Amino acid sequence: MYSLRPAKPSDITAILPLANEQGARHASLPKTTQSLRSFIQTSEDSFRTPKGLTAQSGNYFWVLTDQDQVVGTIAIEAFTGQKEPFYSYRRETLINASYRLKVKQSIPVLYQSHELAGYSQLHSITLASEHRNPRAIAFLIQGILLFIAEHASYFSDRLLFEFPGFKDERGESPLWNDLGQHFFQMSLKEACYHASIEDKALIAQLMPNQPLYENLLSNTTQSTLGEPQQDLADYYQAFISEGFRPSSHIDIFDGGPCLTCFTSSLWTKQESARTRLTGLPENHTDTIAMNTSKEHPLILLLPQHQPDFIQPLNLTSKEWIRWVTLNTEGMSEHHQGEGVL
Amino acid sequence: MYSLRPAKPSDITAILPLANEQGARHASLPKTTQSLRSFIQTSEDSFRTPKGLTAQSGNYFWVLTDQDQVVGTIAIEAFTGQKEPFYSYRRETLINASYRLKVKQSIPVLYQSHELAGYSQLHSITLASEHRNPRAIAFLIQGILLFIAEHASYFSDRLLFEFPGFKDERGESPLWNDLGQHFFQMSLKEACYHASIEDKALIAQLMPNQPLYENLLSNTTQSTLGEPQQDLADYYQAFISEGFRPSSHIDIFDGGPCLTCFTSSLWTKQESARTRLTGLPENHTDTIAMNTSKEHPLILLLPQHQPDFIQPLNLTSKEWIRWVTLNTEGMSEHHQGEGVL
Amino acid sequence: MIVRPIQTSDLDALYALAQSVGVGMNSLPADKAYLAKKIDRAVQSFNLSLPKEQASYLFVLADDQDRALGVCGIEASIGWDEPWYTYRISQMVHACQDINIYSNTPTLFLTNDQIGYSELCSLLLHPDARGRKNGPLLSRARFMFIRQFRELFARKIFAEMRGFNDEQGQSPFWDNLGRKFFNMEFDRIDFLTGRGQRSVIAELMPKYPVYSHLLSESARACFGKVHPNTQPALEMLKQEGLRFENYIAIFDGGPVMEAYIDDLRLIKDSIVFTAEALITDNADEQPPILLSNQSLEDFRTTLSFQYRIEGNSIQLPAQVLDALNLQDNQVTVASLYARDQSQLFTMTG
Amino acid sequence: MIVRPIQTSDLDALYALAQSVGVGMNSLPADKAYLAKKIDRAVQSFNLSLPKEQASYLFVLADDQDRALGVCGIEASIGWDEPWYTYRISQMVHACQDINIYSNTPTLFLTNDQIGYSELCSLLLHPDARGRKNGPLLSRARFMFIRQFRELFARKIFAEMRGFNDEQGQSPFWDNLGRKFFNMEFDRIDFLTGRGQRSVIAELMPKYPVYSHLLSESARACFGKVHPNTQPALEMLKQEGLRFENYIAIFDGGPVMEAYIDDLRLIKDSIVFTAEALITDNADEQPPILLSNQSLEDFRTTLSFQYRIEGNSIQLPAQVLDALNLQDNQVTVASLYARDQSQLFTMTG
Repeated sequence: MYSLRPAKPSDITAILPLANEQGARHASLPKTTQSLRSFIQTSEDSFRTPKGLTAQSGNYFWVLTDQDQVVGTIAIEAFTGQKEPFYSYRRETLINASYRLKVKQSIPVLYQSHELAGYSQLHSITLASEHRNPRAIAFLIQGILLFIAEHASYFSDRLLFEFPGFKDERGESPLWNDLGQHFFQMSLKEACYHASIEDKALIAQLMPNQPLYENLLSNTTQSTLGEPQQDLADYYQAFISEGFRPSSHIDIFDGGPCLTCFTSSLWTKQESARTRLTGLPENHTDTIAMNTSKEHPLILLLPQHQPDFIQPLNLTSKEWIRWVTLNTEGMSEHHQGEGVL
Repeated sequence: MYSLRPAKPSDITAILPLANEQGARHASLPKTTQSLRSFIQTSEDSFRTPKGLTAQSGNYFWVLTDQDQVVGTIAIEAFTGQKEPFYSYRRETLINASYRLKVKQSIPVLYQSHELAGYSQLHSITLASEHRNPRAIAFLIQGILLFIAEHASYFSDRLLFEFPGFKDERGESPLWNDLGQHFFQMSLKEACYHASIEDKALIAQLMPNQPLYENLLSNTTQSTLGEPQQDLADYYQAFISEGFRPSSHIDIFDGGPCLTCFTSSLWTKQESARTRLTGLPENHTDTIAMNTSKEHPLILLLPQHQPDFIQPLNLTSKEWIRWVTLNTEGMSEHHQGEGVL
Repeated sequence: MIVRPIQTSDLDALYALAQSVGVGMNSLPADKAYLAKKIDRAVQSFNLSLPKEQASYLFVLADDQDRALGVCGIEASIGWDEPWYTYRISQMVHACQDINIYSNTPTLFLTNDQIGYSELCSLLLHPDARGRKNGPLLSRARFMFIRQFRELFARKIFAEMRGFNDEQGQSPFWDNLGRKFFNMEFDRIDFLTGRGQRSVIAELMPKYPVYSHLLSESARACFGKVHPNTQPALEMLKQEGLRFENYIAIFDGGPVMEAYIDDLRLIKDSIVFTAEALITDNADEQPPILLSNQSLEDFRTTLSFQYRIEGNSIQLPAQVLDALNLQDNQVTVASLYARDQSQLFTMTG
Repeated sequence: MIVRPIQTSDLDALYALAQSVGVGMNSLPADKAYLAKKIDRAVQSFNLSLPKEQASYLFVLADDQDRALGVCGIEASIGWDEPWYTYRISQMVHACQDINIYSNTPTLFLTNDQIGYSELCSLLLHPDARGRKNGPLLSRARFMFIRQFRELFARKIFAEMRGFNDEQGQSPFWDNLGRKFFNMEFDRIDFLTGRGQRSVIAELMPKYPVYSHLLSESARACFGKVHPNTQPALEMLKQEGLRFENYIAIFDGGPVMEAYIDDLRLIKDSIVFTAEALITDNADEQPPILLSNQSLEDFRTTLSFQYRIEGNSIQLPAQVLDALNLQDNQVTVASLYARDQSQLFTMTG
């Protein structure tokens, strides 16, 4: 049975291989024991933040477990851009027109932007390869959104996920090869790594500051800007089902779409219900259930007709729980081939 | 009794003084007999556009009459930015940060933008001074929105109104004095005039193209960018009541707020009803009623308990009408001092 | 051969000259009305009846029958009626010392920095007149004129050189940059700029800086590169002291060559002598020298291969003196080539 | 008085010199460890053991007891370890011919255009040593060194001059531009730039072009304007051939003076003579000349007011010859001032 709970220091050994998996990007997930320890410390402090105290810097780090084995991770940064600017490219179209020459042409431009500050950002999503199936993917994302729905006052009214961008047949990002590579003189992966472990001064120093004309980028880049990485369709669908949509912003490194959504319009928020423990209706479909504790949350995926979930939720009778139906609509029925996020 | 109907060539004499009133801006309203004639011609063509033919360049010009006297005007351009780029400044905030120097500062920037293309734009609003009261103002704006609600397929799903910007005690625009004046070497009024009669090449040639740091503008300008002109509160309220909100765009000349709204969320759209002529309930409050003709529309403001409106609406029994309550909420109760839009 | 101010009567000859070249000579299109206007402006300029911002001096190379076989010009001060655009190549360094990363990206910035400069332009020599140093005479005669009437010109002078394009007339620079902003063939751009639509087109060029590494290698190779046919003209300008200062033409990337006028070799080092008749007309040929009279409206520049210098006077063959049409026996002298200059100096002692 | 390469033993004297000036001399802060490093780098540079990108040549003015009373320096090639920023003032014209409107707005563009240039820097003269042409000797000695070892330097050289600030040390340029992007007092900026934080600060400066008309009049007046105390140094550089080419310092707007090294007066016009002893040591004083030996590590430059030139040799007083410590009797000579140059030439004749 899948469950989600706050990461603990004792999870580090299990997290390390997930964080360091070949091909993975998730720049914000620490890769070493020491940095993971520090991240978990921050996370534990965040879960403990008492009600009423608006912790603008909370960062909540979760593990997905299956039969008590850690098989995935996910995290929420409560508010982006607090300590350092949050970088993205904003796409806009300028019009190049001359009445005399009878010319009118659209010129798309990328502007360096810090506009995606103040969002709650999902990040550091990993999943062990044998669990890359619609149920686990949907549960991972929906579960965390259920937590946000329940504890909305700790989070922004807007949510963000930087979805990985299009990759060519060699697994490389055309935008990075056109642009970032030239200024950073390193691979996309190295750049993501540096941008995550060092302060964002690196980006301020190395990224070009001037507006960029898209029509000067390579044709491949132009046609794939803002497109999601191709082998992550189920993840993408999970966000779309929740109401996330590509914004006019893209990732500065790989051109991936910045998916955004109002917290209030999340599918999981709108479809979920709060109920007394005794009042949960019998589930005829997979159901996500969560206790309402901020400090010690536990989120379970209850298979159909699951009879008893009081024990794992660690509740006494008549306490509140929040629950929602698992939504795998639009996801692939066959579970192979989902790539590394 | 106020009514709104398409402008006719015979209205020109009555429109001229409204268009040329001292202090008025409404750049898009022609100021001469000849140009008015051409505008009315375009408008009549637009009203005649048959269903199914999406006329992306429609421009509908209306007159407000009181007892058959023309006392005001309003117009709708069906889609902005069709023939020429639509210019605005987009406001965005960059973050200037150095970890080493312990510095973090917000730097607001103005970008020349053509993003407000494809909106339906209200414009050319005038009102004779003795009619600048909440009822007339609300009717003028609501009446036209009722028409848009009824004939939505001819218009964009997004609406725009460029509200005049803040003016200082001499009636001058601080943004214009800081910026436009330097490049155009003329008054704001002259610039608006040129920009309306000539093609937009003027703006392309004279306006600065580079992003502008707001913090380099004068203090007055910085503190009033995006603020509406002060003596137009009732007009502003009329738009706000309908659901219009300031966007992140401002007028390039006077820094006035670009008010935008989704057509679907217009108060008038949501509150209006369609009914058979015989079925209109007795009105206990001022009511706007409109026939549903695209080519020969007529919009009436029916005072409370108005018994008979069949005659002016030019309908036979059992035809459809659309009606909505007049909404003057939040407008001043005393009608003095409303400025020239 | 002499170089003299253009006259109204030169119109037919100028038209013939313009016809003799193809595309790419965009300041002298084969358009008679347009050329007539140009001549008219030049005539008014030599009369000093135009303000500096409008003055344009055109000269012709004339043979013994006073037939115009070449033309060259100087704009006194450009960029006033309409903006004159160039791209400046600036360096943009991005560096992070912590991880030892350093990149330098030449970047194109659209500027109007040449405003108020004088411009060398419209150089055109009829194929029949090539050889016997007619080309060098024609192109350098302008510097002699500037030397004489320095106050008519600006502090700096420049020449925008024709950029590289291939055998098919395609400009890689245009194809990779300008064309992406409005899809027009290069030869049409060339045509329009010759018809005074230069600034209309320039207004469509990208206003934000362009990082050069986003352009193709072939486009970048055009930065400051001249058309092969223009190479000799480029060499001439370099010898005379003009330099490439990182400005390029916005359409084809050709170099903008510039200098402070007072730094130009021919301005600095030309010397005024008293002219005298050369006694032995069959003296040896020497390195050619440039000679000008002191007149504005009847300005003349010619070459001499025979001369003798003694103190402040120079002896010249009769036909040279004749060609110069001196009013006062004062003649301005400079060696034709920079490499011969020291020789002239040592002769003067 | 001679000018010679700095030595490790000059540290105390250099520290005393740095202490003798206040704020505004940010390349030589009174910080002993920092200065020791600078000296070490200079010593290594004179040993030719550093690549050009790191080489920095420091010289001292030394009296008869070899006490250092002044210092001056040349960076061989700047901008490699960290970016060197300047603002370029470019012209931005906006015009509409139809309605006859024309505006020209000087606009500041952040660039790194000086990358790879040589830089004149760190000029500092002890108050006790002023007079008797010591200042002109110290500042110009660098050009004599460059003349001798031309290959150690770049194609272009520049000097960033201290910009205007008022009696209270306030810079109107900083207050109106930089400060709006991060609120820091100018003297703190000055301090940080002297401690190698220059590029960290520069990274916070505005990256988009700045239309100058948006700045206050007092800020615009600072474009290319030097501090009154720096006026003499500016005049000196102008005389030697450096020019203001529309680059200004990003912090205070002071002018960046630049030139092609080969165009500098002292490079072009200095002459190598064979040195001989001056017979009559009590000869009349003449306009002073600069003299250098041909050695790199034992480079010496000094002045002489007495000399006699005959053909390819120059006669000099015994103590001058002594000061130059010649190895091979070859001495490089130039007049101290540009205005005296022709005199020197005619003497050589």
